[in-house]
Amino acid sequence: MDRVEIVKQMIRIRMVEQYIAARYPEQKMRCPTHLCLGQEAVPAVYGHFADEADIFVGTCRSHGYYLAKGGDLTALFAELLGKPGGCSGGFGGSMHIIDLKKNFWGSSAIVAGGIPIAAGAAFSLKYKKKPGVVVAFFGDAAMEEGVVYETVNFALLHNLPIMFVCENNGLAITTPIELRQCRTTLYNRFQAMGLAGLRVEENDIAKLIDVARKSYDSTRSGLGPTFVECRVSRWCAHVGSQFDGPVDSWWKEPVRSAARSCPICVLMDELIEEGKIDFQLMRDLKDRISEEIDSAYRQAERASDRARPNLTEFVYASGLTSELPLGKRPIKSISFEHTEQPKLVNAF
Amino acid sequence: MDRVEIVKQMIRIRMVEQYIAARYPEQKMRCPTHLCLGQEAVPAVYGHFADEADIFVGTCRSHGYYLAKGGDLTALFAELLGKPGGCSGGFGGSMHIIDLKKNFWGSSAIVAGGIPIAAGAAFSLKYKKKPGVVVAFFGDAAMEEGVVYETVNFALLHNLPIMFVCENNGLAITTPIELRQCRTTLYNRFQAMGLAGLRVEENDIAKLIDVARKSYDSTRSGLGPTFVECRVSRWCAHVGSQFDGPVDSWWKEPVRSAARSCPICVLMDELIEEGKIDFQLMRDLKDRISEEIDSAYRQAERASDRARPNLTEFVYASGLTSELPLGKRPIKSISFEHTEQPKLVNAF
Amino acid sequence: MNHSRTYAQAIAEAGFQAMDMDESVFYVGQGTRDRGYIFGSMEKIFERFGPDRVVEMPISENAVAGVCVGAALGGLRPILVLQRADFVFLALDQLINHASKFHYMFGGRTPVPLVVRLIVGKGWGQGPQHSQSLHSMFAHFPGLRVVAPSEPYSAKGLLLNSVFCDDPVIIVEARPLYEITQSIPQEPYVVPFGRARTVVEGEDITIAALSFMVPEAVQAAGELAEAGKSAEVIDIVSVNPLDINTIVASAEKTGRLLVLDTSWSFCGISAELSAQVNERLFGRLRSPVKRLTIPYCPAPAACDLEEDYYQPASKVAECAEDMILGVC
Amino acid sequence: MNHSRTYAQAIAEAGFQAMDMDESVFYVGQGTRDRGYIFGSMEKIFERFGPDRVVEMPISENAVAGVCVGAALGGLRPILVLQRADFVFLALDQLINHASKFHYMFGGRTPVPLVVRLIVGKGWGQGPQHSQSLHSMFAHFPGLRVVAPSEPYSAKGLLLNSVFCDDPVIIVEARPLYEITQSIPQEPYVVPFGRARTVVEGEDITIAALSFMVPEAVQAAGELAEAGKSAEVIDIVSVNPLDINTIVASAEKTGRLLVLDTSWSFCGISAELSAQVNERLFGRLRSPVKRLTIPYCPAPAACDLEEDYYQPASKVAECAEDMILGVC
Ligand SMILES: Cc1ncc(C[n+]2csc(CCOP(=O)(O)OP(=O)(O)O)c2C)c(N)n1
Ligand SMILES: Cc1ncc(C[n+]2csc(CCOP(=O)(O)OP(=O)(O)O)c2C)c(N)n1
Ligand SMILES: [Mg+2]
Ligand SMILES: [Mg+2]
Repeated sequence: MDRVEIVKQMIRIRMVEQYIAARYPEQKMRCPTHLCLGQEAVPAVYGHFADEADIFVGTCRSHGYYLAKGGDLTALFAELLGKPGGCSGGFGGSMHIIDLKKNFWGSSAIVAGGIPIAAGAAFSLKYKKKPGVVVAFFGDAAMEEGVVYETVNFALLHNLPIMFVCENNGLAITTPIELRQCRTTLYNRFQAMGLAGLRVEENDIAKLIDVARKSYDSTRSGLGPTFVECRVSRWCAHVGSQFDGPVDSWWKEPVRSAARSCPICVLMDELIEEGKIDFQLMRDLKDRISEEIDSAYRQAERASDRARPNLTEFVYASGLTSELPLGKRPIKSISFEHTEQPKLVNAF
Repeated sequence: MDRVEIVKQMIRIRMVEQYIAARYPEQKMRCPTHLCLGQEAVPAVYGHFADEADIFVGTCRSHGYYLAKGGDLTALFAELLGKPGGCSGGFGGSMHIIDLKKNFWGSSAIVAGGIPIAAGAAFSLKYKKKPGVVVAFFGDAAMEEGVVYETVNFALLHNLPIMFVCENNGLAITTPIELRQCRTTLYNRFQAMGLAGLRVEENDIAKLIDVARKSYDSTRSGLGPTFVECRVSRWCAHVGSQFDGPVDSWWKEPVRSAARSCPICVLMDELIEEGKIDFQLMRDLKDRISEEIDSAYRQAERASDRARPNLTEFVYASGLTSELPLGKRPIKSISFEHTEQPKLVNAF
Repeated sequence: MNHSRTYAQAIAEAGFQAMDMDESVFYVGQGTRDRGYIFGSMEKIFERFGPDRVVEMPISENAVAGVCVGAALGGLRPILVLQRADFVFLALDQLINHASKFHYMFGGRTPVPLVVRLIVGKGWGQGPQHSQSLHSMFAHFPGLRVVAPSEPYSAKGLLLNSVFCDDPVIIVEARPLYEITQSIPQEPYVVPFGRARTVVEGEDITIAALSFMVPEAVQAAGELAEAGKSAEVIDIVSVNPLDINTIVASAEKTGRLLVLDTSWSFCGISAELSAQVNERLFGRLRSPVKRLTIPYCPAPAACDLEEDYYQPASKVAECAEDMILGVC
Repeated sequence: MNHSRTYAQAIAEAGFQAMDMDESVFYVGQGTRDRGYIFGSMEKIFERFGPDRVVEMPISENAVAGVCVGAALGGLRPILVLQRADFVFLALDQLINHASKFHYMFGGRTPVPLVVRLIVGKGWGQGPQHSQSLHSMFAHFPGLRVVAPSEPYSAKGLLLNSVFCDDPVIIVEARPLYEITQSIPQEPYVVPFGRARTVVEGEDITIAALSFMVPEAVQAAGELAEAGKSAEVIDIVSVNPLDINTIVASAEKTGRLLVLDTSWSFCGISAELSAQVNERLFGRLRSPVKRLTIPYCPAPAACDLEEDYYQPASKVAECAEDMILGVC
């Protein structure tokens, strides 16, 4: 574990989101865009501990998860710009991003929609006896959708390699959790199903790191699902480019009191105190990331547009006639004789 | 509370179900029929404590709940026989029964389908400041449907007058609960939402009575939802007329060991020991109920058939033009002036 | 007395007046306290009627729809609003297996007065999960009424008609119509179900459209007029029941029918209209009934793809002209 | 080599062979261990392949459908079976908002091979919540394939074709067909999507039908033959894609088309067929296209009502004869 790497990833995510926010009003990125300003810690920490084989599944607010899993930045920008070179070919926009090479298995704009899909991904790992675990990210509102309880039951029943990670920012669009849920404590919601759950308070990065590592260890070692509620604050409007958190305090005025609410400042403080980093290092980092972002965006922007849009090419993946995998196994095993009529006890 | 009344109701439900089972092979009751043989205690006890104003909502296995709430027996038989005089006009069959006069607000053949509807009924009571509570009955399989968690959250959030009662017979059709749920203990499933839950073991009728009464008291006094898991055994096939429990032991051979698994025998034993009833009384009761059932069935059978079936008469409840309830309130209150354009912060 | 109202304001006015007239009417939705007021369509309602009658919903579409069914059984008149129609898939068990069937399956014992407002997104990369127009899907199932108003007058009158009717009603609204302005009565009034609306009269072709395709059709009629062709534009308004007589009468007069839809043509209302008109006017049409709808693919996000996805007035005019000239 | 198989056994055989050929195929359903084997359609499958590949599902349709989507992304080929089609409403968010759109919305990055078997109930008072035939609803949405086999041969070949295709497929089966017997190849084979099947050749009228209306159509053709009329019966088989060419060719030959459907006509496949055939054969039909389907109401339970609800061969024959005689 390397907290310096983690803080760097947080900064990178922060800067990408700020960059998008800054250029969104140009109206070239024409899609509903949900930024994760203020919520960089969870993606960065979970991304840090993820192996290549591990799989992330996201929500409509997925830039952070995508980047933390190694998702291609140029392809992300290209997607926001609607380019054919976008990570989803321009068909998805910000809410529907994917990078299969990096095992980021997509994001859904339906609240909780990705959760059972993540469990299915975990099922496929177990079924194929493949290494890796799946991390399903979701917000507090997803805890209101019945499918999350259904999925947790299924995952426990099958002891699937899946980690449920809820970023509780207390908001669904602009509705506070108190108006939506009978209890605002989420971490223990599945205890009676046998899934203990843990909570990490806002900006307790050390705890977050500890809990994330233990979750990975536990799930990787075959102990099945884990659930973590991470308290966070969203600094931006639900959708679009408005925000008002202390986004720049980590490098502009890290000692300002507002900085205390910034997860990046909190972790940086710790690392500076320990002598692991200094401000100069961070400022250099900022410049490097800035360059990376600028160049990725420029590359995405310059990438060719569709010559002639073909709207329907991706509706179906295959044609009308399937090929049977005959020969994969000895043909004799295919012969199948019914010996008796089944008795229909369940005839309605 | 009168345990004699309760045992009488249990016996009546038992006998109705046996009667249906006996005549089902005649193929005059032509609909999927889910009997509650072995599961008479919960309907009888909850029915006993219900006031007229209280509302029951059932499942596809609802004969017991319907009868315990005072639902009309002849109309039930007529429904099974598909007669126009059936409680649902013959349109529903055994799975869709209703008796609004007795506040039995219908049953759904979709697992857990009735649960949010029951919450809506409770919402209407609270909204209209009407007395009464709603009892939502469901089976263990309903605990697998996400909608039950959604509904419990909603009911708690709004402090609705609703009692959730789960009859856990450990089966969904023929699949044991162990294959479907990560934990077979259900009563504590909503604890983290703030709904404690209680469990009643099979045939612990005294406890069932105690818990039911306390639930009614609590919910009636405005303390909101309650949840009870009642362990029970289903003696019949999931659907249809087959069964194999000691259905007749309570009056034929009450001292046989099988009788120990019969909820009626258990309660009768207690009452006999206390001198509240004797066998003669019970045998007389049996004859009286037998007569009631026979006569109800005959009446239902003799009731007229549809002269000319009109398939579409009940598709819609009203015509194409609605009447506004003008005059219900002073017209001046209707005038409505927009003073400013709403600001669309949430414009996507 | 009339006043000028946007589509959003007309809906807000109808909701406000319905709640004011009858205490059994209540609203449930997500974002009811947001100062955006569901794109303006619930302006002032929370402020006036408060939390008991304006229920902020958990993100639990299925349970909330079921609660509405139960509340309707209890004599209330719920209005459920979903900010995007696409979310309603989560609630279809309650709406189709329950709400649409209860009155029937209980032999007429109980009505289920219940309104679901579904807002259809369009453009700015809303994409596949935020742009679906689901009127045809709902209309396939008996027991529901389905309407899709295209202008403030219908939007207000249909919402009032829906709230005070005793059946479950699906209202398909379109976000791109929300800013359209019209002079409408201040007073409450109803627009009955089952009435199409002749928006433009014409002789050469009938263009039947609904929702956000109505303005395109009207614009197309203008373009056609410039080219010396006369198109009759009919706003379908009510998908179920369908006002087939109005459309048949118009198609009989013009001899040609072009149907526009905001959803896919396959098994959609455009197919139904074509089937019924062809049956009723067999041998009396001058050219085959044509359908112009979104292509058979989900909504893409990129704006060049989006532009291709939706049919603008110019394409409508082109298609109508081809039909009139007999080249298609 | 051929052998005689019921519809249920043909489906069981296809499932068995698919799982045997490819370990990435797995089954999920409710009642997979029941000795009824889902009305016989999964006979021997659990015994042979065991609990890892035959997953007994919790009664959680939405999550289980989502698990299938995720498993498909992971390279597996799930077959999800629901004992009644009606339960699928609970899973539509996953099937329509996700499965049908993923390949598209991620720009072709990932296929979603996934089969959903839906069994439609009919008769014995199954009633409103256990009798819905949902092929038209699914066919409205791009991204899915939708088939409705009427006989063992198609049932087996289509299931195999579906399992090894890379798109989500909805198979609409009908409980009343489960006991129909036919001689079919023992070996695995595929029936491609998009192929209608001419079951009876004839000259005077084309009757297009699907699922349990095909046997009725065939019987009606027999009755018509006795009356000296010659009907061509076409089994639609594939709802999406529709084999419109076969049906158009037949209707062109006979000049008349009667469409039978197991679901409602409104916005259904019968409307789609009528619309397309009318467009393609404009001015060349001898009589208007007619549709004979269940009436526009939920399925009632009582058996006299049920009898009226479904259209028997005699009614089909009567309607066809009227069309031929030109009296309707
Ligand atoms: C099923 C569904 N219902 C409603 C919405 C509308 N919606 C979009 S995002 C959102 C709030 C999500 O809140 P949360 O899950 O806490 O994530 P956050 O936005 O806070 O990151 C809602 C309600 C949706 N997308 N899907
Ligand atoms: C949504 C849904 N899925 C599946 C079914 C099929 N089904 C009918 S009854 C039943 C089992 C119900 O079990 P439980 O809720 O425990 O009630 P019980 O039959 O034990 O009384 C199932 C799975 C259904 N009716 N609805
Ligand atoms: Mg949130
Ligand atoms: Mg059970």
